[in-house]
Amino acid sequence: MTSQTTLLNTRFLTAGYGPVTVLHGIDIEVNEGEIVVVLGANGAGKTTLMRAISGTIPRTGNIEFEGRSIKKDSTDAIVRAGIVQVPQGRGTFPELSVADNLLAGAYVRRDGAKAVADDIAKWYSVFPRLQERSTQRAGSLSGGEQQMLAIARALMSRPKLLLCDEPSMGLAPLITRELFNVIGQLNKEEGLSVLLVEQNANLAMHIASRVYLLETGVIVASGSAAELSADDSIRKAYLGF
Amino acid sequence: MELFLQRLVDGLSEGSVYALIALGIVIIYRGTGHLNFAQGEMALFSTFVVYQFGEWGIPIGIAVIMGMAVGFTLGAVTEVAIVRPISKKSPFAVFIVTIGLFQLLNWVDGAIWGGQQLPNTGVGSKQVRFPSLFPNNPTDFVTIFGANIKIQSLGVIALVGVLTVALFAIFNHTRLGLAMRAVAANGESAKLVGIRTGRVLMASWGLAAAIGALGGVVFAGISTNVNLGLMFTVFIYASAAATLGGFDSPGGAVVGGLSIGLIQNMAAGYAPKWVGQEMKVGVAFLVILGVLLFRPSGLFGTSRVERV
Amino acid sequence: MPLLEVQDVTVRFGGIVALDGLSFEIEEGHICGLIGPNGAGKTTMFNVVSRIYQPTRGSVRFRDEELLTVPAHGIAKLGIARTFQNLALFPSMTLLENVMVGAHSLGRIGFGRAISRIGAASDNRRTRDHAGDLLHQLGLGALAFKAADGLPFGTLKRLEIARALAAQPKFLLLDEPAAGLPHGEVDGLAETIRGIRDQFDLTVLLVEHHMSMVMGISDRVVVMEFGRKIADGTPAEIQNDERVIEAYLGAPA
Amino acid sequence: MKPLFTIKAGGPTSWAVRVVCAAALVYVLLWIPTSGSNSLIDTATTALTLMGAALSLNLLLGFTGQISLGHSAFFGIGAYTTAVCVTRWGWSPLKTLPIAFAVAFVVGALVSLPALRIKGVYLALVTLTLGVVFPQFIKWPKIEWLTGGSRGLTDTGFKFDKNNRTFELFGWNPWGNLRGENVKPFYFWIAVVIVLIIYLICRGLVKSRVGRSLVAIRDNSTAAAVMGVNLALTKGLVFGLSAAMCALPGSLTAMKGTVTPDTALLTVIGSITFLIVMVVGGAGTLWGPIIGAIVYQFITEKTGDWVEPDKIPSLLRPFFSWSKTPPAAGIFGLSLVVLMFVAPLGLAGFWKQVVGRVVAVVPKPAGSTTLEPTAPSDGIPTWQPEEPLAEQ
Repeated sequence: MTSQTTLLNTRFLTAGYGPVTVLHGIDIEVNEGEIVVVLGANGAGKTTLMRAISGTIPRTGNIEFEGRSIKKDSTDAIVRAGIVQVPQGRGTFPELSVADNLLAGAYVRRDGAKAVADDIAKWYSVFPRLQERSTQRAGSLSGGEQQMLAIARALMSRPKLLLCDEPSMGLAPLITRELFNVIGQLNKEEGLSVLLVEQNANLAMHIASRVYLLETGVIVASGSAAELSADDSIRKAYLGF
Repeated sequence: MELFLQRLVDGLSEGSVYALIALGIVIIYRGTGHLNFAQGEMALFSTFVVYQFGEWGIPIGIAVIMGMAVGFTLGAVTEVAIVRPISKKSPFAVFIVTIGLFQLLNWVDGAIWGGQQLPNTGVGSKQVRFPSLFPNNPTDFVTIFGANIKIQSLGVIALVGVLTVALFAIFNHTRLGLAMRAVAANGESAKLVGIRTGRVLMASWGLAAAIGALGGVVFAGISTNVNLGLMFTVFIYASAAATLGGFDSPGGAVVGGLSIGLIQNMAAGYAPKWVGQEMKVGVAFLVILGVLLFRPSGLFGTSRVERV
Repeated sequence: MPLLEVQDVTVRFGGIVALDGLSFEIEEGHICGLIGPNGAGKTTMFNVVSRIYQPTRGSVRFRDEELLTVPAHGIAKLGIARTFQNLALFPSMTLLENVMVGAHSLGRIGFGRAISRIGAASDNRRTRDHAGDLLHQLGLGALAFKAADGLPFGTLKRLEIARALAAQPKFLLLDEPAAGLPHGEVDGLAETIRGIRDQFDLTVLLVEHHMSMVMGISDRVVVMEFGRKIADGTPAEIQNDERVIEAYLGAPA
Repeated sequence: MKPLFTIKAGGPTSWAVRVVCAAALVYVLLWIPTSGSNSLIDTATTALTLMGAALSLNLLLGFTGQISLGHSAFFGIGAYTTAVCVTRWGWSPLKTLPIAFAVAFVVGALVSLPALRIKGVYLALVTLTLGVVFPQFIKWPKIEWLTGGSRGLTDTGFKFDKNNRTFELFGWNPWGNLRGENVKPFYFWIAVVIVLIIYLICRGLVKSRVGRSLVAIRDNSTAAAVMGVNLALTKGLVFGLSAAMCALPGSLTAMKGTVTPDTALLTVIGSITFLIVMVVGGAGTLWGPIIGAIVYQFITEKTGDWVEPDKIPSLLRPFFSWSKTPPAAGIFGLSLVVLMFVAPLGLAGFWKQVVGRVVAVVPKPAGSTTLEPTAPSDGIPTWQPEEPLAEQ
């Protein structure tokens, strides 16, 4: 593990909304090629963590990406730097076609229409269902298809780090499993680093290199998946007993 | 038949101006959810600027483009300096601010160019007339099926048609258009793919004001006189058009604008005793009220489920 | 006879089914916890009971009376009050005034009497005193004359409870009262909820993510997932229910 | 910063302040009509007319949050009801006031029906078009027999003749000479009474359970409904009442003798003027429209002849001399924009802030607690808590 370079690391990251502070000083690290999972029950602050890293809400503390502080960067600069987020509840552009959603994902790229078109073709081959529906409005897709579209759209910017906010939300278990398989594959085959926040503990632990446990805005435990499932902390954080 | 054709062309040429202003309303509404009450007055200001350029001897074609640039700047600055900071407070404050801008811009026009009307008929001692983009002498008409159709009207329809096609090309085939549609569909997600939503909104306001400038110039050309109230009625009709087409649908704005122009001219033409010049605006009122009561999101608008 | 009977309630938004044939009952005097993962339909359930949403199917009976035919403004009079997940206060009013609006359903002063001022002064005094007492009781007396806008989230959550209590309800629906509270304050809130239940003879329906709090104060717990009820029982029963554990931790891979 | 003085609400000092203010008000009201300056009386009457309309709009827009740009139409309905009743049926103008009130109430309540389904900008649009349609409707040839079309109606007001009684008190007469020689004070007093009625209605509502429910609708209508506020009924009544009150100052304009559909206040310009008066003074405050109307009328009259550079005070000349029209419209347009940034509650709100720095008013305690209210250091009155609040 020590040979890996640190991609993202946060020090005392604090954020919230107006008068409410949700995150109370979060320290996490993501190394290159890892899938790091942040587990937490509802209301623990998972989405706030994602937003704080992406810079869509005001935050204090330190965030470094590839050794450079991105604390003061705006969201678009962070996307350009290589961190892209798949928002909770998919967040596709419902009135745009599937193809236009993917094009919008490549908004920050400057390497020409040909390269973008090649990438679209590539993600169509990974998610064949999207190709079938390329001219349909994204809003007309099923929940699972929208989640795939949201991930493909994020990948269109060729990120170094993919942030995934609860990809399993509202999806049937079978589809959730399929999604996690794809994420695992992308990690193995493309070397994509992933920071994933999840509620579905069992499924997420399966693909995780390392796991953090978030409870009411604080990291209460961390370690490998095996270490964490050995003790009772997850159960307690989730079920309160 | 002749009368019908004439009313058709008149309706379409007026309607196409409504469509332009309605497009401006829709572009802004989609991006920010605000109704810009100063939309018509921004257009009027640019229209007077174009008139001034004409007075200085600049050819009308170039003057219009310069006027549109002035309009773009006015719209963009308004969004960045006034609307964006105030919209963090409340939608009510934005409403008041656009009313304030309405009043302020109208006064500025009067303060600079005077409250008097510019007679547009080409007669009178000073021969002051608004520079027209198209030949508009009394002899400039073509006869189609016995109807005398002014070249000016046809020119307006053609110009607005071309502009609308160009706008839709921008919407559907450019980076800016993609960004505008993305911001309209989901602002947070647009940020997350790296779109600078602030710049897009600024550009939207600019674009809306620029096409408004063109609408103002065109409308000044087909009106009998140009005065400080010129664009206010156009704004009312354009709002009715946007309501009819759906506040978030650019295509709807165009269809709505043309429909309002047609309905109005046909109604005033075929039922002069009932509608006449006085109640032309009543048509707009009935359209707005009827649409909102029976089809609240317009003909082409999307209805969104309201969640608590 | 249960105080609230929810039978086969289904709510659709467009193509999405938010509640899918949900049924459960609440006994009078109980604190009933309603839990489930995000998007399970808990807040939708609240909005059905408080008549903000009209279900496509089903019935909700309160004290054996059908609620679904009562207009939204009629439920307060029946003795149902609620709080909101993301706060629905009146930001321009003071805390005292917020609570006074909470007592709206008890008042008798309409347009005529307000304009003619017949009895308006004594009505104001009574409402004001009632609201002031409630604020004191919830520890907010010191802030009575401050505007609600800009106060800390936890304070406003308490204010919502005070406002709901001002209607002298029999049935109180609390939507995530502990959300946004620092860990240390959750126990105090649990005490408050239990205290007001005993003092005002209330039945409470509690939506909360804070599991230790829900399990600590609920007499019964209803668990939802995907708009359906998946379990219903005492906290001890729920804690050992395989389906609940699976819903929360996810199915093993 | 600690305020210099502390006053207890309902205490002797607060009563003394009230009595002094009331006395000053009565003095001013008696001084204006007896000042002998016709232009001052006219100005004051116009200001009162705007005050009445803006107070009405304020109840609907400021307190209840329902946007209306159609109040010029209700104002016009008042004017035309009086004009028609007087010219067609020979009614006494004062007797037309209740009729104007009732007609406008019905129209306003009808407008509120779509308002129940339509919100925000859409409501603004519907009411805006109503304001635009009204003068056109008056000109409509189909009803010209009733309204006089675009020429308007004349002789719509009082008929003064030599036999009228005069009301003198030891030679002192604030009412004017009603034999047709000096009638301006008479209109002034009608305006005062109308404004007083409107103010008392607004005040009664605002300081009651109903008023709280109005603000609740404005701040959060869903929560208001859950608290038991009948949204449809309340909005309908407020809309009707606001329209009805706005008709009264409209009636007054007709009582002065003529109405035409192009009178500025009867067109959308009127709606915007009422809005400006309300916002400049302070939307959602009881005194806002009153302060706003005085300021509005004062500035408008002062700057009315600033078209000629030598009429502009020399200090201000460089800023205004280029303008071909009087600057009032521009000043108020700019004020709306600036006020939203610096003082959303207008002059009344600004005044409260300033006074609050000097005088702290301690409210009467609420509830059965015996704790004594104390004046805190930050200027906001509070009580000492019975137990320390948990740190948030």
